Amino acid sequence: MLPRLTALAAALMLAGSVHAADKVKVGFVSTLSGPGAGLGVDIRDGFNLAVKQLNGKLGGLPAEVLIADDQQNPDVAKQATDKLLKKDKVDFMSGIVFSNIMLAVGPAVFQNQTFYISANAGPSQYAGEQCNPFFFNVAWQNDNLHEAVGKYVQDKGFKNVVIVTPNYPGGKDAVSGFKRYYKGKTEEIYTKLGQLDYAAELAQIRAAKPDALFFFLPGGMGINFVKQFVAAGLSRDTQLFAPGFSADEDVIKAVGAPMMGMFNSSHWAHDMDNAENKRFVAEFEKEYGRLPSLYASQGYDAALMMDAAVRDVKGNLADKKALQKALEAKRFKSVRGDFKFNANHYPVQNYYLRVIGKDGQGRVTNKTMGTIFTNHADAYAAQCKMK
Amino acid sequence: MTDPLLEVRGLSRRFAAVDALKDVNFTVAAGEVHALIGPNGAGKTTFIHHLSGALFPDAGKIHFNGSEITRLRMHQRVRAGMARSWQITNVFLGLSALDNVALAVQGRPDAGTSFRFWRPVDREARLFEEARTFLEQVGLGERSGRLAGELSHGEQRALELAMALATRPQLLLLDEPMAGTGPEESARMVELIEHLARHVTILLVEHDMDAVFRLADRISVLVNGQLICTGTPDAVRNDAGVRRAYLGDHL
Amino acid sequence: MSALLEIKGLEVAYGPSQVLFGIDLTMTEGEAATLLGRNGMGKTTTLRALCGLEPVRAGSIRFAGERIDGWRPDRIGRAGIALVPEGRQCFPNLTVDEHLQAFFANRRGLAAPWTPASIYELFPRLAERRRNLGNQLSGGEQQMLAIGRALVTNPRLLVLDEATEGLAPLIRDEIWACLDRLRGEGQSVLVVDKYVERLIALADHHTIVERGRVVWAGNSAALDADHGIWHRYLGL
Amino acid sequence: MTQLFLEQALNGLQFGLMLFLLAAGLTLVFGIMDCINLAHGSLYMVGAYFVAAAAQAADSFWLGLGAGVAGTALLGLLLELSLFRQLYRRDHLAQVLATFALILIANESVRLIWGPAPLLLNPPESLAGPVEIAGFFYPAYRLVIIACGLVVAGLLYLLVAKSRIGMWVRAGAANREMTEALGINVRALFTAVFVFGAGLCALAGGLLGPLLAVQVGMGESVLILAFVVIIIGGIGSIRGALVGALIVGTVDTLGRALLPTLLRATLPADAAATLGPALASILIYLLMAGILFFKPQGLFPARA
Amino acid sequence: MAFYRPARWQQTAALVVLAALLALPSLLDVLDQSYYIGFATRVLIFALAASSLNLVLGFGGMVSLGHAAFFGVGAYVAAICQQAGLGEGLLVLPLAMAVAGLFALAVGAVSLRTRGVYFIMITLAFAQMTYYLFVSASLWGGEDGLPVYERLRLGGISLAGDAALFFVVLGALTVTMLLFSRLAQARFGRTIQAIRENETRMEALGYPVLRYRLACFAIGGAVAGLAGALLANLSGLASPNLLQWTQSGTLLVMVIIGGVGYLWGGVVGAVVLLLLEEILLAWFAHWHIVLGLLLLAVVLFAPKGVAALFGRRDD
Repeated sequence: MLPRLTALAAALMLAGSVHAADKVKVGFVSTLSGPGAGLGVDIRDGFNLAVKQLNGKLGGLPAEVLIADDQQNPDVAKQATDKLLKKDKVDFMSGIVFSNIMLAVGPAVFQNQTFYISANAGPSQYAGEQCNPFFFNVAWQNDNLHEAVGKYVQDKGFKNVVIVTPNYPGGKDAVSGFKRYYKGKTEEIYTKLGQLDYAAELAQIRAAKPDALFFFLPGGMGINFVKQFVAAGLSRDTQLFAPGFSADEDVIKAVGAPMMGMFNSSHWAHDMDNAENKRFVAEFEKEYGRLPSLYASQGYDAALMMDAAVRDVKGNLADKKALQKALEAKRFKSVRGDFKFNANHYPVQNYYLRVIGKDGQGRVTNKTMGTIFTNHADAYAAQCKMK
Repeated sequence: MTDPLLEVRGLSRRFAAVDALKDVNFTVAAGEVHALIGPNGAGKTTFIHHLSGALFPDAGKIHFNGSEITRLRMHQRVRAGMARSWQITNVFLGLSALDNVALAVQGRPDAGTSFRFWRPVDREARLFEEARTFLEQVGLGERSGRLAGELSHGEQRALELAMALATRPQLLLLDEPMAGTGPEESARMVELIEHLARHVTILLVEHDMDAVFRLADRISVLVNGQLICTGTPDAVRNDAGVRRAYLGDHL
Repeated sequence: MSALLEIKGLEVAYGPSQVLFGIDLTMTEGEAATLLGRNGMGKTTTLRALCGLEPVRAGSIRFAGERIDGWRPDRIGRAGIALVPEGRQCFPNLTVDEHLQAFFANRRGLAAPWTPASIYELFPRLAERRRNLGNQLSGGEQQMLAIGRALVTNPRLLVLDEATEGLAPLIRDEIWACLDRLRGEGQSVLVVDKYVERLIALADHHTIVERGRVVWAGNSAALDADHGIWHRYLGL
Repeated sequence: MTQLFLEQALNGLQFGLMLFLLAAGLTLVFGIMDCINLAHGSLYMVGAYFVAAAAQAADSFWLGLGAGVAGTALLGLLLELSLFRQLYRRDHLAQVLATFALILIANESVRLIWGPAPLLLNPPESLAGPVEIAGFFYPAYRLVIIACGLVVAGLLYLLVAKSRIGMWVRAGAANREMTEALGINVRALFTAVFVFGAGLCALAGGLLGPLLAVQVGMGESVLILAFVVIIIGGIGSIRGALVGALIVGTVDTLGRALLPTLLRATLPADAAATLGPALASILIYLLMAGILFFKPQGLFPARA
Repeated sequence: MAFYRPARWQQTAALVVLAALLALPSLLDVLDQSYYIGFATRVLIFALAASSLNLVLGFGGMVSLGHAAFFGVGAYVAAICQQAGLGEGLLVLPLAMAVAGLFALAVGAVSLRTRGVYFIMITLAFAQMTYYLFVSASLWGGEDGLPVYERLRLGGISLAGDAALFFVVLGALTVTMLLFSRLAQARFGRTIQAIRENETRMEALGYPVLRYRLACFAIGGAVAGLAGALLANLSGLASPNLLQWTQSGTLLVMVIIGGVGYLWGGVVGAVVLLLLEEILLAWFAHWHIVLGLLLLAVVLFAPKGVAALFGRRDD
């Protein structure tokens, strides 16, 4: 059975190397329902916006984007992915928000020799020992934003920090990322993933009397946490810090004024001053009636990245080597300004400090305050031995 | 006199605020037919439940065949040689009469373990042969293939008896075997019990006084959870306390 | 004068097995009647069918001029039939007082209806235990409560199933005395019990059932006269 | 430490009271009609959605709450009349299947109508902040929830313990047949209880909406908790539901807050950090298994 | 309800279906639809899991709402073994069964002391506890679950190919169904069926009821563990989601749809439910509404399940 399949695959490759494909199929599996839906929806909308701006084409070929909802459930994601790979035979995959789902889906994608352009999930495994030629991350490595916050909190001389994160691997990564640059005293509070009521944790925080609080609570968790944090009166004595995605436009829209004064780190902001970004923000607002979040910017970049690579190989999608080279070359203009790919296919880029306040029109939104890291790479790249 | 087969000492049980059984002392001698009578609600069924292990007493002890069984569970008592029938017919209505009795045979320790997973029971001829003999004993030999649910009420009662017998008991607890049977069926049941009494000791709870006085060697009378009298049928018939409390204001 | 209760050809079955094969029974207002027979002969089933607790397979039940078979039990209860069931069936989670308060109703607008207070006069022992839960009473007290609970609905017909069963002689006497008094006040009662002598004194009319059929019916004098009937059908 | 304890006690009370609102209807439906209603959590979800939608439309939280509760009660009425009446007579398995089906339908319908993303429901502006009590700040809105919960629990207590309807309900729970024979229309009473339970679900959903999130699937996790509550309390007992809810609320909250601290003091930090949340989340199930082991009918069995 | 006795036509039909399934992978390959090999494998695995619940629920009369715990534990045993480098199926699969079976034995020993609704709820409670334990066990991936990077080998032959795994699963299901069919006719099966009908009566015939129930519960747990181990290999992941109570609910739904206590009930239910999902989902994103309505229809109009339409249990 196995040799036959390989033979089939080889035959297909051979055929592909002669003829350019007549269209590009993208499998887009993302979290589109449940508490984490806002994230997936933004990535999708950003991605679709780019495809629309490219007249429904990627690299000049008609693009077909097949969208599936993973319900934030690895098993569901796995099934959807299998179907996209084996039944629909997609050329690229993208869309996954959560690292645990990425890790569940990754092996099947790589085994199938399909390129995965991650618009968000950046697990340390794929940055380090398990780095893979078929995996690219156009956003970040998971730890990066936490590292940036840690650096800033350290530099500002805070002494007593409470960290709140869900009790799951992503949360543990956040803690280690933060502590890689912050060396003061910490108390860590772990919550259930998907927890929505933080009364017990807030009481603990009150008892600990920290001068700063760093939290990493993805999706709806963060929204609830900030609301309840402020409602409990804790914001009077404690400065809030978060990675950018816990303080982005989607969260601000849900929470509103209570978020004012919160510091966060990001590699992108909607007020960044470059032509691509201005166009992107304007078009996104026009299309969807809301400010884009950084997830949207990442989805947008992912589509641009595919577009550039397909154009580079002149539509010959079967030549995997050439396609990999084209992707690594990063021949597109990102909305966050210039960055490049490290050997592990993760970006090397700047990270900025943002604070939430009112803009000129009186809207509560992020304002970029300065740069924390310049050309920052992740901590795992050294362990990557890319084949 | 030899040791009694069943001996109950100081058995008491309370439900909420009601004393269901109060300090009951009671014996059944090997070989006798012992009837337990008393008005509805006097505690007879509760008493039987305590003997069979469906309920456990607050105080008191039960000895059977020389060893204490007060805390043994129901199946352990059956294996020790005590079988019972129910006031309300309690057979497997969806199974044939033969399957019902075969189940009883299969449950006996000497029939081997039931932790057998491969060989279909239908091929274990020995079980069914033996089951058939018990059905014949109660006069259901002709009806073995019928579903128990299709049998008449009296036949179901007989089937239940056959199941109890198939456990090869030393003591048979019969809880109102005549309940709901018509006159002809009652007569047949009395004959059947007379026939069984030659092989096995019987404790009979019954309302049908004709049957009780005909079958019993000794009678005990339970009223309001207390045993007020034990004796031969004549002694009980003439006991003033029994007359007043049970046999009624009209005798 | 039309009958208060008229049961004609009543048949009831539990699944495939039929229990009643045509029961007939008629009562007039203010009358006391009994239903006699050995255990398992269908007395309780007849009463349950009367109260709507068993589906009627054939025959009819008329009460106060209306055909009530097929009615739901609560409608029959509100029409004026109150059951004192076999085994008392007091509510374990209601106090004595609640048993009486909850079901008190004077649907016929009687001038002197039964009220919780008048029940306490009837059974002073209940008054002492008004705060106790239904399962914290002795058998006799439960029986009194079951009667009281039925009486406060101020029924046109009171139905008692084995109300003296399993009681100590003294308590039993108290129940009989109570029934005598109700009878004296013109309350219609339908009684199932074993104590034929007391029933002859209490009631006007008697019906004996045997295996789901009426085998004898007549007045107290006729029943008193023929002890052969007692022996044949009641096992006495 | 005492302040932490006090605050956690308040939190536990708040959580417990909301659980009580959910468990009250469930335990009655379960106890009286002997009907396992897995879709009870869906009524909570639908209630929250109704409240959120109505609050948005009316631009007033309190109006929305009223409308949402009424709407859910109406939905409960329709469900009872059309489906549940058929289910009461069926075995538990059929009830599990049918109400599981209702969960699927409810979740998917909500997704169809309101989309997959959570709905926003904000508390009234005036209650968004903290108030100072006994020397520390506590969210005003949580105090309101506690107050609402106490009022409803009190009213419910009066209704069940003191009113005639309550007596009928209790009597119906203990012995349906006898209650009917005494002239009470238990069927209509059941309908009323079901509708009332649905209303309480919506009330809990609406009150918790601003605190948590109005989202698909919110009913399932809370359903399990409500079941734990009524099993601990004894099925069919309102008093049991209240005690069970407060126990679960307090144990869960205190467990989450104190267990990690406790474990940190006794175990290495790493082990404590993992074990703490694990133990805290299974604490109430351990509690339930323990209670069932010693009192197989729960703390306040409704049937003797 | 009567004892299970196999109907000849059902055996014939099973053989025909088996033969068809043996040819399925090659057929799908030819049609260039090899994705459906994985799908078919998934269906068969759930058929196995649902059948194991059917043994407990349908034959043993124990309404367990915690069966997913054993399913999930089996998956984790496989994933843990395979991550530790133990990839021989002849060792891993029996080990998964043993661990899941022993776990079921322990859960059953406590739960079977309760009755009715309380049993339903206490099995649910144990499943929830297991779920939260695995969610918190960072050693085993916590919330993320434990990936299976390399599939099992069976007697040295790798199951990396979808068809190979399919055949193994088919074999496991075939053997299990044969065993269940025999078991149901043998003394043990009769004993548990009679206990389902009337527990007290069996106790009064001298049967130690608890012991038989416990054994039945443990066998069901072990087979669920086998299904879990196979699923972990198919999907490449043992995740805590497998242990969630909704998973138990899904298995229950499969059994009820298929027919409680009919030998093929679990299989039929799994096939019907998963096929419905596959078909309806393609047509209508909100297919759960349709599914819910179908389930309601089953409850109201076909209370004995789909398998009941094809023959009585006592044929």
